[in-house]
Amino acid sequence: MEMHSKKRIEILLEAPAQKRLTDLLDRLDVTGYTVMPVLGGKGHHGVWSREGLPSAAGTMVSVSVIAAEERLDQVLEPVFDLVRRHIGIVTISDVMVIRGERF
Amino acid sequence: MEMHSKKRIEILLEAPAQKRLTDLLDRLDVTGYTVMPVLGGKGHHGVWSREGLPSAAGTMVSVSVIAAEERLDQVLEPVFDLVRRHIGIVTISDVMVIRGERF
Amino acid sequence: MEMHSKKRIEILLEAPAQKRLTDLLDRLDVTGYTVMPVLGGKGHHGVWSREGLPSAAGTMVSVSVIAAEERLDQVLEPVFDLVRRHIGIVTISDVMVIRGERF
Amino acid sequence: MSILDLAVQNLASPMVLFFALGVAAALIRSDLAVPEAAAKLLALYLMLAIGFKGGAEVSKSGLDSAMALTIGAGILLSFLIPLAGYFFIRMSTRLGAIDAAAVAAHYGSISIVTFVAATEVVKGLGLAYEGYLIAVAAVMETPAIVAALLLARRAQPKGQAGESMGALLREVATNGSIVILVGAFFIGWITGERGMSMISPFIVDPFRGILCLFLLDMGLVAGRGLRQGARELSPPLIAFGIYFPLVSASLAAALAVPLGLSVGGAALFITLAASASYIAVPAAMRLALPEANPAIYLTLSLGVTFPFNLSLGIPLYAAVAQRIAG
Amino acid sequence: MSILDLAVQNLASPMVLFFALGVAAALIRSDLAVPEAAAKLLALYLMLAIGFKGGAEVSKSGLDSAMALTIGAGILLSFLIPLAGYFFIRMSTRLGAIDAAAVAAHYGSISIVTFVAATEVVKGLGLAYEGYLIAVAAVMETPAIVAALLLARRAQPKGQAGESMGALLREVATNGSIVILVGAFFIGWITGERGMSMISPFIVDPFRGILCLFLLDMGLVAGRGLRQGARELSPPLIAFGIYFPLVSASLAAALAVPLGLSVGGAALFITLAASASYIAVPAAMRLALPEANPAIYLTLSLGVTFPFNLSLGIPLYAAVAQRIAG
Amino acid sequence: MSILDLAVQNLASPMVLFFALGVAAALIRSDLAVPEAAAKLLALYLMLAIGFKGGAEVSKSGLDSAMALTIGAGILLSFLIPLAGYFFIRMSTRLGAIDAAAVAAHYGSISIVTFVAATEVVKGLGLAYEGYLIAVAAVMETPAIVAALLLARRAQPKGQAGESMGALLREVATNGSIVILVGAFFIGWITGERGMSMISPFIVDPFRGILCLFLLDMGLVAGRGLRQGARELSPPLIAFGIYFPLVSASLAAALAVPLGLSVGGAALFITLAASASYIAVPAAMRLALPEANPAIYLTLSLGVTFPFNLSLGIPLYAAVAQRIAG
Ligand SMILES: Nc1ncnc2c1ncn2[C@@H]1O[C@H](COP(=O)(O)O)[C@@H](O)[C@H]1O
Ligand SMILES: Nc1ncnc2c1ncn2[C@@H]1O[C@H](COP(=O)(O)O)[C@@H](O)[C@H]1O
Ligand SMILES: Nc1ncnc2c1ncn2[C@@H]1O[C@H](COP(=O)(O)O)[C@@H](O)[C@H]1O
Ligand code: NA
Ligand code: NA
Ligand code: NA
Repeated sequence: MEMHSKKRIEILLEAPAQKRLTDLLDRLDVTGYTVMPVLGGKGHHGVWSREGLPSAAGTMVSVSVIAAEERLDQVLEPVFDLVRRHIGIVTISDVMVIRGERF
Repeated sequence: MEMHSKKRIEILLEAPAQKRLTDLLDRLDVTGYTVMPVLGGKGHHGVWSREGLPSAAGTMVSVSVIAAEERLDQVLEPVFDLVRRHIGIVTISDVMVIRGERF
Repeated sequence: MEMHSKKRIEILLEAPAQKRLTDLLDRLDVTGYTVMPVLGGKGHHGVWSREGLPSAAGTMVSVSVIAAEERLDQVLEPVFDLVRRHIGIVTISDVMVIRGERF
Repeated sequence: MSILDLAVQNLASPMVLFFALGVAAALIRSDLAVPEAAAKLLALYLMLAIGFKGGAEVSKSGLDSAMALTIGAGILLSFLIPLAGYFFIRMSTRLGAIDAAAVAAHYGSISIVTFVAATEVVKGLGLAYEGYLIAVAAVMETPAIVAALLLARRAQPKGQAGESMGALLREVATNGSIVILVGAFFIGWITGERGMSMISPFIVDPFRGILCLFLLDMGLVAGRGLRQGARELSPPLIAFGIYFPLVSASLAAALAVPLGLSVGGAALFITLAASASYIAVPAAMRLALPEANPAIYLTLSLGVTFPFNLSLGIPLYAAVAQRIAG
Repeated sequence: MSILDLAVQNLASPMVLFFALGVAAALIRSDLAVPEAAAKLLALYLMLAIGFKGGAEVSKSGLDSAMALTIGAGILLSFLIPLAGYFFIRMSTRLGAIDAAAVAAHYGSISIVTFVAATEVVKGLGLAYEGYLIAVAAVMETPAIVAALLLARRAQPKGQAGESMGALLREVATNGSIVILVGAFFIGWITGERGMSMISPFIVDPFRGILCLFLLDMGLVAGRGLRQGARELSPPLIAFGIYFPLVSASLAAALAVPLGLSVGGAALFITLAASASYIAVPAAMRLALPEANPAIYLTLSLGVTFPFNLSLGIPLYAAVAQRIAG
Repeated sequence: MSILDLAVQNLASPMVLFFALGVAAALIRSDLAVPEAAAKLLALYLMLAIGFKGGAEVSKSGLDSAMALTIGAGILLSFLIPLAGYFFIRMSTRLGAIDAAAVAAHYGSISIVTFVAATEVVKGLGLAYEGYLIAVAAVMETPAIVAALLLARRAQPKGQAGESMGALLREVATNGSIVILVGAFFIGWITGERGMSMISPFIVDPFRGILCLFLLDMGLVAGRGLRQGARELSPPLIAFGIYFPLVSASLAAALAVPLGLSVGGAALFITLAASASYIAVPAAMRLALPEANPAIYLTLSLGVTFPFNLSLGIPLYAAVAQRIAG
């Protein structure tokens, strides 16, 4: 099967800022994104857990974007600009996809 | 620690078709799979969100399979065949595992 | 954008043992970890599903740690020691991060 | 009560207003949300409660041939309405055959929440209704799907069908919402008054309040659908979402008299015909006709027809029932 | 009421029927499901309600030495039953020492939902029971785990034990289900009648209905477990899951008379002994004896013993209590 | 009732005790937990119920100028309290300007659960209160955020502000908790007694019990916050979390008399001023002042001020209201 090499950007971000991030992604014209839940974690800001919280404050989400390598910097810079002001981390990894023209 | 190189296939698929996919994986005789929840996303089919939906329609799940490289095509072809008819995307990436004989 | 190469360790572990793992990670002095939910799966121990279960037994969670390559073995050995006694699998993959000094 | 009074009273009920609140909240992009798990729990509760109550009613009134006849009529309607719907859609809109068949399936099937809202209106009018209408609701979920598949197959290239109809029907018939509805119905029937007295503080007393919460959620989902999916709906399609329930209602009304249904029963039977599914059928369509665009059928059913029925349709059907039955 | 009448009436109760509905739905592979978060909320509700009611009862009746004695008897039973169970399993099945110890632990501990179902049967017979039995239930959760660990250690290679028993017991004693049960018990005790009048529309009136919903979920989980785990269970093991509760029940019955329990109290005390844990102990076993196969103990406890107790066991224990106590 | 009796009775209420149970469970590191989805459902229920009841009260009593005046006073307080709070924090602690502004915002806004707990105490004293205080609660959520932003901007380097205040206010005003509170208030107002009779078995009867469950959850979250965030809180900051509510309460008490509030109404108005937000404002602060440390403001508001108000504050405010109003 023919496969195409792409980049996967994963943004772990505090939940209250999620809408800002997805609005930004909309403006950046990525072909899509996927939001996944996070139960908890630990980092420099201490321990987090989603349990029992009735509001978004104190919880995180993970937003992934699959994009072509040549679009990487274009997406990463504004995204990182937003994430820097918030609690969050950004990781980038390699993935292969099948319908390459879709990303 | 000795590590073995494997492939990780991640299938993001609309939830109503989940059982079809896992039934297919059973028939393909993979050693296992893992299902993770997805909160929402955006793509060519528009924006999705899991919130408030009492049924599976309109939601997605992520199914990952770790497999040996030599089994990749054998698994990918029928899986992609199924995914093509549905809303979903397939990505493949490299992972290392420790108990290599298990996958 | 300058990026730094790191390792991402993902531990899929039965939920009752989660606290043991995160306590271990605390002792190992990793810079952080992230816990994500798992809905279900299948492996040598059979089929799992989170649905309807009022207790942690019979469910799994995914714990990811991003760490510098040189710390990998230091983290992996005790982690794998714990996971070996339980139901769980460990995968390692490459990721790039932006604020490299944080991991 | 005049039909206008009825409509006004219905529009000013907490149920309709909470639905409207949900729609409004979605339209102003509020982050108000009912978690998915909570929405599923509420839906489960409503189906368990309505099924059990129906069964308990039947245990009181006993069985008669009217039940079998009405069930048969329901099956017939559920099969025929999609054919009519398909015809109207193809004549009046630009939808292709697959999309048209998928939409039509939704209108042949039923919306249990619309049914529940109608029982509240019927009870508000001091009317009783036949408990077995729950069973009629359950049997009306599936035939529409068969009809839609037959319609779609004519349009599909041979061999591409993929799934066998048998496998699909098995999946649809073991659908959770049907199982809990039918199961609770039989449990209500078996345990009768004794069972009812045991669990009525759970399934009767707080029922309306919980329905309000669920309708708030439905409003949120419908509003979000409208915001995102409105551009998929052409004016003729929106019109279909409003006039076609009246077509289905007329078919049901014509059957209600010979079936000998009570006034309340006729109102509910008409409501079933006029309502469109947005839980069981969308999931079935994703399996049966994955090529059909879900934004179209979900938005039309939940964003147009459901609010129409909830606000104006139900009082209208009740008024019609008062004229023709009784 | 004769024991047969009692059994029939119990089998035809909404509680048992909803459990059966869940099992049936799982066996026909329906997608009916209670979301995890909802199941946890329901479990929390049941434990809060039953704990509070027990405490409120004790605040009415006051303390007496019977309470201390019954608690002591409960601890003893919870410790001894696993030893007996281990013996029977090793004699009659091919399970290894670790698996046998893990299974035995479940039978020494208790199932709070079985207890709750038994209180409904007892109340249905017009019987009262000692409120402090909730406290007995709480103390019976843990000793069985200790007994099982002692059994397993004899079989394990030295040094491999890993976890200290102290750490494990701390984890088990702060288990959420014990904390809410005991906490609500004390709150019910402290606030007494005043507290009860404040929250009884929440914890008393809808209790049975919510129990039905939870039992539906338990049925779904049990049915799924049976479908997937049945091949792990040999016929002698299945037999154990049915006859061993009778052994435990006999031990408890022998103690109930000298303890001076009321008829209702004796029925519940026997039920506690006969019931097998499927919430607290499975999680503890994953930590204490991770080598044991969870499919075996979960399927046996939830798929065999729980339905047996729910349907036939409880009426039997109630009938025995009526003979021996009062 | 003397203030001491009132405090004792309040401390021994199921509500306060379940909160304490939650705190204790978190401190002993129990795994007791309320799932996130359940916590959100409970919060939604409480806001829907309290909003609806307020609206239904207003529909009974009718509108008067007192309502407009009290709303105005609430807005004023919500704006002024953060200024006072900022001053106290900067004088007495080492917090920087941004952290101080973020903390101050929480105290200008309100905690709806504290309000709800106070209504229970007020009702327990046999007092009535003005239904429109719900509307006052709703309008007091936002102005504090504006005040805090103005404070923070003085301290921030120019140009770095990022978000426009307009965009932020839009987000805050469409916050889910405000929308459901205000929406339910209007629905209660419109449907009045008829609506209330339809849904009171859901929103009135089980209300206190559900509140207990929610307070258990709040206790768990507060206890976890204390365990993890305590080292962020210096003694002067902890002191602020206890004395500053008394400052806010005094301001509100001074306004309550000229506003002509009833005794119950004055108690609630004072409670609103004294309470600190831990749902809406923390989320807003993450957007508006992301540089502020959430561990500080969440721990102080939920771990210190909330328990203080719940246990001692509310009876005190009620006692003050009995002196000054009526
Ligand atoms: N080394 C790491 N590996 C995995 N996740 C991390 C790591 N560091 C931080 N995180 C996640 O990012 C969140 C915020 O990190 P921090 O800003 O360092 O508190 C944490 O709560 C974790 O969920
Ligand atoms: N570029 C992308 N990156 C990440 N996820 C995507 C991307 N494109 C699509 N998706 C996900 O796949 C789903 C279906 O995609 P589509 O079929 O394009 O609508 C979306 O709702 C997203 O969750
Ligand atoms: N090949 C695989 N690919 C993805 N996930 C797997 C695989 N094998 C096992 N798993 C996951 O790991 C869990 C435990 O595996 P096992 O110990 O083999 O039963 C399974 O329930 C799956 O969730
Ligand atoms: Na219909
Ligand atoms: Na037992
Ligand atoms: Na305040």
